[in-house]
Amino acid sequence: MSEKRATPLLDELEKGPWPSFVKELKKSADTPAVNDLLGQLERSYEEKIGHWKHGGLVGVMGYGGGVIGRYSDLQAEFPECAEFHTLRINQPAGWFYTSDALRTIADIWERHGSGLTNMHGSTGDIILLGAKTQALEPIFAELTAAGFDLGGSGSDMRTPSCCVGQARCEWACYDTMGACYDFTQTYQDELHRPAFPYKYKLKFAGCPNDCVASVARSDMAFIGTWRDDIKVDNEGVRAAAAGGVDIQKEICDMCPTRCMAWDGSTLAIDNSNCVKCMHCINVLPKAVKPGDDRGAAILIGAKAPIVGGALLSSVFVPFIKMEPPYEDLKELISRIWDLWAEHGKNRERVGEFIQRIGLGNFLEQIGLDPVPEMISAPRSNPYIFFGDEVSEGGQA
Amino acid sequence: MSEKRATPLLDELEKGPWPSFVKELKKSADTPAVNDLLGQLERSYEEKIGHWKHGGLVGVMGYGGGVIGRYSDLQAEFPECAEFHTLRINQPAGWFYTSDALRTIADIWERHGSGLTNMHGSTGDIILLGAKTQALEPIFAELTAAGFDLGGSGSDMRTPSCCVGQARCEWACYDTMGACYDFTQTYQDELHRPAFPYKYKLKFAGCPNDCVASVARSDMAFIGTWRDDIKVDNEGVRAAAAGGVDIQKEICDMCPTRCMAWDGSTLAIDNSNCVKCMHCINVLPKAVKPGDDRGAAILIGAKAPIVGGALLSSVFVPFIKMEPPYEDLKELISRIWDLWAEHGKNRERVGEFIQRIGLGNFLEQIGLDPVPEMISAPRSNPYIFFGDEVSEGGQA
Amino acid sequence: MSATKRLTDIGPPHYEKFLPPVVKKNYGQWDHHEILKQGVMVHVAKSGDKIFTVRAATPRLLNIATLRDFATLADTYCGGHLRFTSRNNVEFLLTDPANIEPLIADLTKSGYPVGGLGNAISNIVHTQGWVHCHSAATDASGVVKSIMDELYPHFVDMKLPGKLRIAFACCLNMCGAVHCSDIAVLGVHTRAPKIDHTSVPKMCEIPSVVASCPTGAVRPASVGGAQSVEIIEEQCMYCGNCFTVCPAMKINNAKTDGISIWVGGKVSNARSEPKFSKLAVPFLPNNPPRWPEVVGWVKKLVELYAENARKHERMGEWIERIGWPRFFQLSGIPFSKYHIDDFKHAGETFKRSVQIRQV
Amino acid sequence: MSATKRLTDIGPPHYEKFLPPVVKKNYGQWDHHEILKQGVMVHVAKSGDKIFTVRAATPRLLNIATLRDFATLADTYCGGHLRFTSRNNVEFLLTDPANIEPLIADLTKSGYPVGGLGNAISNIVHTQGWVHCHSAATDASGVVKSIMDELYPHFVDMKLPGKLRIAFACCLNMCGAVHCSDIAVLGVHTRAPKIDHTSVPKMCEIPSVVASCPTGAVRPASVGGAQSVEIIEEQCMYCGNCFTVCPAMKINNAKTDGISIWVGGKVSNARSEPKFSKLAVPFLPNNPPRWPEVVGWVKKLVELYAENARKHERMGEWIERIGWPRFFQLSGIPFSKYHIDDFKHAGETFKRSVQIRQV
Ligand code: SRM
Ligand code: SRM
Ligand code: SRM
Ligand code: SRM
Ligand code: SF4
Ligand code: SF4
Ligand code: SF4
Ligand code: SF4
Ligand code: SF4
Ligand code: SF4
Ligand code: SF4
Ligand code: SF4
Repeated sequence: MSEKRATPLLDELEKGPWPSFVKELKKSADTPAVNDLLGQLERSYEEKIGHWKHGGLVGVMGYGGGVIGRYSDLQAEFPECAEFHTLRINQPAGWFYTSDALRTIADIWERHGSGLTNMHGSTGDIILLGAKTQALEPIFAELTAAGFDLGGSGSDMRTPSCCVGQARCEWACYDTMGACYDFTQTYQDELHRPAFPYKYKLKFAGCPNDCVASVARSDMAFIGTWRDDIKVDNEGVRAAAAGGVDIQKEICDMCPTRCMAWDGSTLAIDNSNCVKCMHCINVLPKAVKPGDDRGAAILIGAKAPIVGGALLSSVFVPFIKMEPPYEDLKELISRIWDLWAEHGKNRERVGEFIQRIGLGNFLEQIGLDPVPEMISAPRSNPYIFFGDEVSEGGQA
Repeated sequence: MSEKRATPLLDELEKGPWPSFVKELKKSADTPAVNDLLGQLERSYEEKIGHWKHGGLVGVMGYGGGVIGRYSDLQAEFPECAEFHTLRINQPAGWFYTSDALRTIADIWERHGSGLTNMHGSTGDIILLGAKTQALEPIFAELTAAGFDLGGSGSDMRTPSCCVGQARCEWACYDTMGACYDFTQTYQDELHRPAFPYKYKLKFAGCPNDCVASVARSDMAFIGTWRDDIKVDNEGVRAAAAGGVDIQKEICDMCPTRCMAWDGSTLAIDNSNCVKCMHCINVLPKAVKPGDDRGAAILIGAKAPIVGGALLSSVFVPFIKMEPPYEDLKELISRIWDLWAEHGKNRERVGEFIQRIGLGNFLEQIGLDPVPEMISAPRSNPYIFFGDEVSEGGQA
Repeated sequence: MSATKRLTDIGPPHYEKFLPPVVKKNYGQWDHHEILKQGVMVHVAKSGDKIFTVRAATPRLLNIATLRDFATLADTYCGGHLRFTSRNNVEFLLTDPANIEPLIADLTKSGYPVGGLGNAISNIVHTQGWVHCHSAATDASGVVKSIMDELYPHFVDMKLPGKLRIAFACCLNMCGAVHCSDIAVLGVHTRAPKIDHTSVPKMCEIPSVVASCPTGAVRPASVGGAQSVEIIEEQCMYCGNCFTVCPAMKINNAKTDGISIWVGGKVSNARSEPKFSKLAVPFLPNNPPRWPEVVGWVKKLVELYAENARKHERMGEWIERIGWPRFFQLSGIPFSKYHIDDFKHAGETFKRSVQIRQV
Repeated sequence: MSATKRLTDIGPPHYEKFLPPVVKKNYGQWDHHEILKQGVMVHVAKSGDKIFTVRAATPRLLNIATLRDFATLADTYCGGHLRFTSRNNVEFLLTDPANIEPLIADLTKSGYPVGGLGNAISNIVHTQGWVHCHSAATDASGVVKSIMDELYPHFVDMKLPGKLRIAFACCLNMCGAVHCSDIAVLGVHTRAPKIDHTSVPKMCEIPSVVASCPTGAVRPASVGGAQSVEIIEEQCMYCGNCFTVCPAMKINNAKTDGISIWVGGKVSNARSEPKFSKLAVPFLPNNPPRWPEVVGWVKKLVELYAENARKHERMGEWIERIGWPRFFQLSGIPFSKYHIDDFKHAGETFKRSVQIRQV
C-alpha cells in the first residue's frame, strides 16, 4: 500500500458538531482504495474539480443494472481507486434492519470492497461505494446468498421505495411497505434488465404528507388518502386549545379550502370541501384523524430537469383501494409500459412522453377514462383536436 | 333596386326583449346594399355558413390601414353588397359625443355608405360597415373635414382606447382620456402606416378594475394604481356595516392578501400588504378610496390565441407617474418598437417576441432594469444562460 | 381632386369638445358614486355637483337612424351629451334628475332597455360573424340576440352575486376579450381546411402559409406538378390561421362548424388576478336562427352561478372555490379528453398534488 | 464458478424479518404519536403499546465500522432493531423508555447528534459530488457538512416555524428531490463543454448527442475531416446533458463551476400544494473546504425564515404570503435577469396582473 495520503483540506471537515464524512472515510484509511480516494478527493479540493470519468458498462452476469461503473481520471497517481464502482443493493422496504442484517452487509463489503456505504442512496438503495470490476460477481454471490439483491440503474424500473407507513405511522392509509415489497417482487425482471425508453421510479407514501417525496421524484407515486369524513374528537380539540393551540389561526385559517369552523368548543368540518391536505391532522394528532375509507391516489410523471424541465407528478387515479394482489393496478402499469416502450423516445421519461402525446390521447391509448380530478383546470387555449364524433349536428 | 329580400329566419330575431340587430338592418332595407346584405345573411342562416371573401388591399391614399376590404362570394346573386368594406374611424377618447357629432357621422355615412355602423368595434373604433371601394376617398375627405380620421388595421399601432376615467369616475388614478388622446396624436404615423411585425395595441384603464380590459387585449396596458395608503373613512365603514354590509365576510375575508382587520368599529389595513386590488374600495365606494400618490402600472404583451396561444399582459413598469408629455414613456416605447421591428418575426406580437428572446434579454436590450414585480415567481428551472460576469471567483 | 389641401393624420377629435359642462368642471374631482336603481347611477363630485347616468343596451350594430334617435334623446334630456361604453351600451349623461324617468320611458319604448349596472349581466362584447367576416364559424349578432333575449332579466335586474361578463367571438382569432370572460361563447371550426390547389400558387405565399400553422401541420407539397401545400390532418386543430394568410385554404364548413362555451375568466384585478376562461362545453351545433343548444347551456351556467356563488364572487372565483370536479358534477357537462389541454403549456394544467375533494 | 445454482431476481429481503415485535403486533394499528423532546418521539398503538424512536443524524456516507457500531447500540438498547429514514437519519426503535437517555448519551458521544424531529432542520438529502460522480460541479459531502455545522442548532432544537428541508445536488441532474426543497443547494456549470474532437467519433453516437441538448445547441459538424459535433455557445446553458451521453464533451471546469441556491419548494400536500424551489442566489464560487459564501447565504435564508414566517408556514408559503419582491428586499439578494425564467414555460412566471405591493 502507498503511504498515507496527506489531506489538510479535508481535515478541516473533521471539525464541527455535524457528523463528518471525512471521519467515516478515514475509518478505512488503511484500505488502499480508500487511502487513494482520500488522496484524489483532496486533489479535487485543491483544484476545485472532480476526477472521475464516465462509467462504461460494468455489472453482474445477466443483469443490465445495479452497478454504476466509475474510473479515476488520475489512475497513475491513485491506482488503488482507478476502478471504483458502486453497487446499488435493493433496501428492505421502510429501511428496517436488524443488527445482524447490518453486520452481514458490513462483512461482505469488508471482504470485497472499500468498506464505504451510503445509507442510503437518493432512490433508496443501499449504496456500496467503491468496488473493483473483478469483485462484482463475488459480492453478488455473497449478497444473494444472504438474501439481498441488486437494485436498478439505467433505463429500467428503478428500486421502489416507501415511507415507514403502517409499521409506525398512524396516518398510513394503506400498507406502503407491503405494496412496495409486492411491486418490487413482481417486477424483478423490469428492475434488473433495462428495456424501457428511460428510468421508471415507483414510490409509496402512506398519506398526503408524502414523507418519501414521491410527488417530486417518482414516475409513479402512490399516495395514501381517504374518501370519507375526517374523524374529529372535539374533546381532544378543546384539550389542544387549552394547551395553547390557537385553533382559529393555526387550524381554520390555514386550511387550504377554509372548510372548517371553530366556535370555541366544536371544530366543524365541511368534508365535501376538505382536500385531505393533512394540515389539521398534523397539528392535532391526538384529536383529528383521517377517515376509515382509506386507499391511495396515484400520480404519474415526476422527474428531475433533464431534458425537458422538471415535473411534479400529476393525478392519474384519484382514488383506489390498495389491496393485494393489486391486479387492476398491475394491469394498468403494463398498459402504460407497453405504450411508452413502443412510442417513447430514447431517454424520454413517462411524464415527458405524456406531455408530448397529450394526456387525453395517453388515457385513450391505455383505456382509462378522463376525470376532472386529473387537472387543475380545463384548457384555456382553443386549439382542440376534435374527433369525428364532433360534427354534423352532434355535440361533444 | 332589386326587390325586397325575404328573410323568414332573420325575422325570428326581430322578436324578444333584447334590441334587435335585424331591426337595425331593416331600418335601411331600402338601401340596395343593405337589402342585398339581408339576402345574403338570410342565405347564411339557411346554409349555416358565411359568404364573405378575403379583403385584399383597399384603402385611402397614403394610408396603409383603417379600411377592411370585404367581398361577397355570391356577387352574382347579391351584387349590391359585392363590395362591402368597413372603415374604422378613430373614436373620440372615452366614447363621448355630442348629438351634433353623431349626426355629422350619420350624415356622411348616409351619403356614401350603407348606413350601418358598429358603436363600437372591439378595439374601440367607430365602424362604418359596408362601403364600396369608390366611396372610400369621398368619405375620408368628408370625415377629415369634420374633424375625424381613420383608425388602425394591419401591422400598425392600433387605435388606442381608454376607460371613461377622470371624466366620470372617482377611482381614475390618472387621466386616461388625456393620455389616450396624447399617445394617439403622437403616433399618427405609426397608426396609419403599418411598419411593424404585427399589430400593437394600447389601452388606458384608470384603475385596477380595468374597465377597458387592457390586461387581456392590449400589447401595452396602462393601468392606474397608487403607491400610498388606502384612504379609509371609518365612519363610512360603520355606516355601511349598519346598512347591512358584512365587513368581515364581504371585505376582510375576500381581500386577496387578507391584510385587513375589522373589530366592529375600525377597519385597519396593513397597507404594506395591500396589492391594490380595488375590492374593498369597490364594495365601499363612499368609505374607502385609493391613496393620493397616484400613477399607473404598465403591462406588456396581451393578445388573442393566434399563433402561439393567448397571453395576458405582464408587468413591465410597476409604477410611474402619468404626467404629460409622457416623455420617458415615449422614449421607452420607441426602444421597444425599434427592437421588435428589427428582430420580431412577421406576425409575431410583442408578447410572443418577448417570450421567444427571453424577458431578461428584452429588458437588457431596451435598457430597463429587471425588478421582481415583473414576475409571479423566480425561475424554477435551472437552465440559466450565465453571462461572463459569472465566473472565476465572482458571484451573481 | 379638390383644390383644398387633403387632410391626413389629424387624429380623432379632441374629447373635450364633447364633454358635458359638469364633466369639464369636475374632471378628476369626482368623489363617489351610487347606483340609484338598475340602469341609473349618480356620480357626486367633491364640489357637490352631480352627474346622472342612464345606461341602455344597444345591439352594437346600429343604424344611422338610431344614432339620430339617440341624438334627439340627448338633446331633449341631456343638453346633447351622451357616450358609449366599452361594452357597447349607450350612456345618457344628465344633470337634471327630473329628466331620468322620461328618458327611461322613451328608451324603453324604442326598445333599448335600461340596465346593465352593478351585479348584473351587461351587454355581450361581440364580433362580426356572418354579417361581415370571412373567417366566422357562426354568426355573431344572431347568437348574441338569442342569448340576451333569454338573459334579459339579468340585465334589467341586479340579483347576481357579482358582475357576469359574457363575450362572443366567431372564430379563434377572438376579436374582443372573450378569452377572459365569465362566459365566453366561441365559434369553432372542427375540420381541416380544404385546399384549392389551383388557387394556392396565385393567391398565397407558401412560406407564410407554412409558418402560419401553430402546430406545424402545413407543409409545402407539389400537387399535379404545381407548387402548393398539404395539411397533415392529425396535426390540424382547425384554428384557421392558414386561411387568414391564404384564402385558398377554405376553413368554413356548413356541416361541422359550431360553437364552444368557456367559463370563469375575468379581467379586473378585484380580489383574484385576471384569468383566462376555461373550456366548459366543447362543441354545440350551429342552429340558426336561435341556437337553442347554446342559449340553453349559457342559461344553465348563469343559473348555476346565481344559485351557488357567494356575494361579490365572480364565476371563476366561485368555480375555483368549489373545484373544477364539482363544477362538472353540478353542471352536468360530461368531462372528456377535450377538456384536457394538449397545447404548449399543457402540463401546467395537470393536477400536481393530491389535494382532491374525494366526492 | 461454484456448483450451487446462481441466485438471481430474489429481490430484497422481506421487511417482516426485520420488524421489531411491537411493530409486527401493532402493524396498521397505531393511534397517535407525540414528540417527547427533540430527537425522541413515541407512537402509541390502539392496543396501548408504545414504540419510542430516537433519531440521530448520519453523514450518509457511512463506514462499515459505523454500521457495526449502530448494530451494537441496537443490540444494547433496542433488541437489535433500527431503521434509516428517507433523509438518511438513523432511527433506533425502543420499547423500554429507560433506554432512551443512555442511548442518546452513547450516540452523542460517538458524534451522531440526536434531533431532526418536528419544526426543525433535518438531514440534508444529497448526492455524490467529487467523492464519486463524474458530472459534479462541486462536492456534495463537504458542502453539506459545512452547512450543517452551522445549522446544527436547528437540528437539535425545535424553534423554527415549520419543517425546513434542505437538499443538495451537485449538478442539474438533481439526484434527490432538490427541486422541491425549502432550500436547495445546486452545483452549476457556467461554461459550455469543451469538445475533444478526437474522442467524439470513438466514444459517442452523434445523433444521440445532438438529441440530448434541451436547447438544440449541439449540431453535427465535421472537424479536421472527421465527424464530430459543435456547440452554438449562445444557446448552451451548461446543463451537461451532452456530457452524460458523450464523455468527450467535458463540462467540468475548475474556474467557473460553482453553486446556486433555490428556495421555497415543498413536497407535502399540507396546506399548500407541492411546489418547486425558485432561484434565490444564481451563483456562488466553489470555495473548499468550507464554502463560506454558500454557508453564509443558507444561514441568512434560514434566519430570515425563522424570524418572519408564521407558525406552521413553510419557507415557500411564507414567501408567497409576503410576495417575492419583499423577499428580495429582505434578503438583500440583488434581483437580476437570471431570476427571470426563459425556458419553455417562462411566460407562465410573468406577473400577469397589477396586484402589486407598491413598496
Ligand atoms: C447514487 C445517486 C445519488 C446519490 O448519491 O444518492 C444517483 C447518482 C447518479 N445519477 Fe441520479 N442518482 C440517484 C438518485 C436520483 C434521483 C432521486 C430519486 O431517485 O429519488 C433523481 C431525481 C428523480 C428522477 O429520477 O428524476 C436522479 C436523477 C438523475 C438524472 C436526471 C433524470 C431526469 O430525468 O432528469 C440523471 C441523468 C441521467 O439519467 O442520465 C441521473 C444520473 C445519475 C448518474 C448515474 C450519473 C450519470 O450521468 O449517469 C449518477 C451516478 C453517480 C455515481 O457516481 O454513483 N440521475 N437520480 C442516487 C441513486 C442511489 C440509489 O439507487 O438509491
Ligand atoms: C372589427 C373587429 C371585430 C368587431 O366586430 O369588433 C375585428 C375584426 C377582424 N379582426 Fe380582430 N377585430 C377587432 C378587434 C380585435 C380584438 C379586440 C381588441 O382589439 O381589443 C382582438 C383581440 C386582441 C388582440 O389584438 O389580440 C382581435 C384579434 C384578431 C386576431 C388575432 C390576433 C392575435 O394576435 O391572436 C386576428 C387575426 C389576424 O390578425 O390575422 C384578427 C383579425 C381580424 C380580421 C381583420 C380578419 C382577418 O382575418 O384579417 C377581422 C375583420 C372582420 C371584418 O370583416 O370586418 N383579429 N381583433 C374589431 C376591430 C374593430 C375596431 O377597430 O374597433
Ligand atoms: C362604463 C364603463 C367604463 C367605460 O369607460 O365604458 C365602466 C364603468 C364602471 N365600472 Fe367597470 N365599467 C365598464 C367596463 C368594465 C369592464 C370591461 C368589460 O366588461 O369588458 C370590467 C372588467 C370585467 C372583468 O373583470 O371581466 C369592469 C370591471 C369593473 C369592476 C370589477 C368587478 C369585479 O368584481 O371583478 C368594478 C367594481 C364594481 O363594480 O364593484 C367596476 C366599476 C365600475 C364603476 C362603478 C366605476 C365608477 O365608479 O364609475 C362604473 C359603473 C359600474 C357598473 O357598470 O356597474 N368595473 N368594468 C364600462 C361599462 C361597460 C358596460 O357597458 O357594461
Ligand atoms: C421518518 C420519516 C419517514 C420515513 O419513512 O423515513 C418521516 C416521519 C414522520 N413524518 Fe414526515 N417523515 C420523513 C420525511 C418527510 C418528508 C420527505 C423529505 O423530507 O424528503 C416530508 C416532505 C417534506 C416536504 O414537504 O418538503 C415529510 C413531511 C411531513 C409532514 C408535512 C410537513 C409540512 O407541514 O409540510 C409531516 C406533518 C408534520 O410534521 O406536522 C410529517 C410527519 C411525520 C411524522 C410525525 C408521522 C408520524 O406520525 O409518524 C413522522 C415523524 C415526524 C418528524 O420527523 O417530525 N412529515 N416527512 C422521514 C424522516 C426524514 C428525516 O429523517 O428527517
Ligand atoms: S407519508 Fe404519511 S403515512 Fe407515511 S410516514 Fe409520512 S406521515 Fe406517515
Ligand atoms: S385536511 Fe386540510 S383541507 Fe381537510 S379540513 Fe384539514 S386542513 Fe382543511
Ligand atoms: S377602470 Fe377604474 S377608473 Fe376606469 S372607469 Fe373603471 S373603475 Fe373607473
Ligand atoms: S385594495 Fe384589495 S388588497 Fe388592498 S386592502 Fe382592499 S381588498 Fe385588500
Ligand atoms: S372573431 Fe374571427 S370571424 Fe369573428 S370578426 Fe374576428 S376574425 Fe372575424
Ligand atoms: S387550420 Fe390551423 S392547425 Fe389547421 S392547418 Fe391551418 S393553421 Fe394549421
Ligand atoms: S447530481 Fe449530478 S453530479 Fe451529483 S450524483 Fe447526480 S448525476 Fe452525479
Ligand atoms: S451542456 Fe446542455 S445546453 Fe450545453 S450543449 Fe450540452 S446539452 Fe446543450
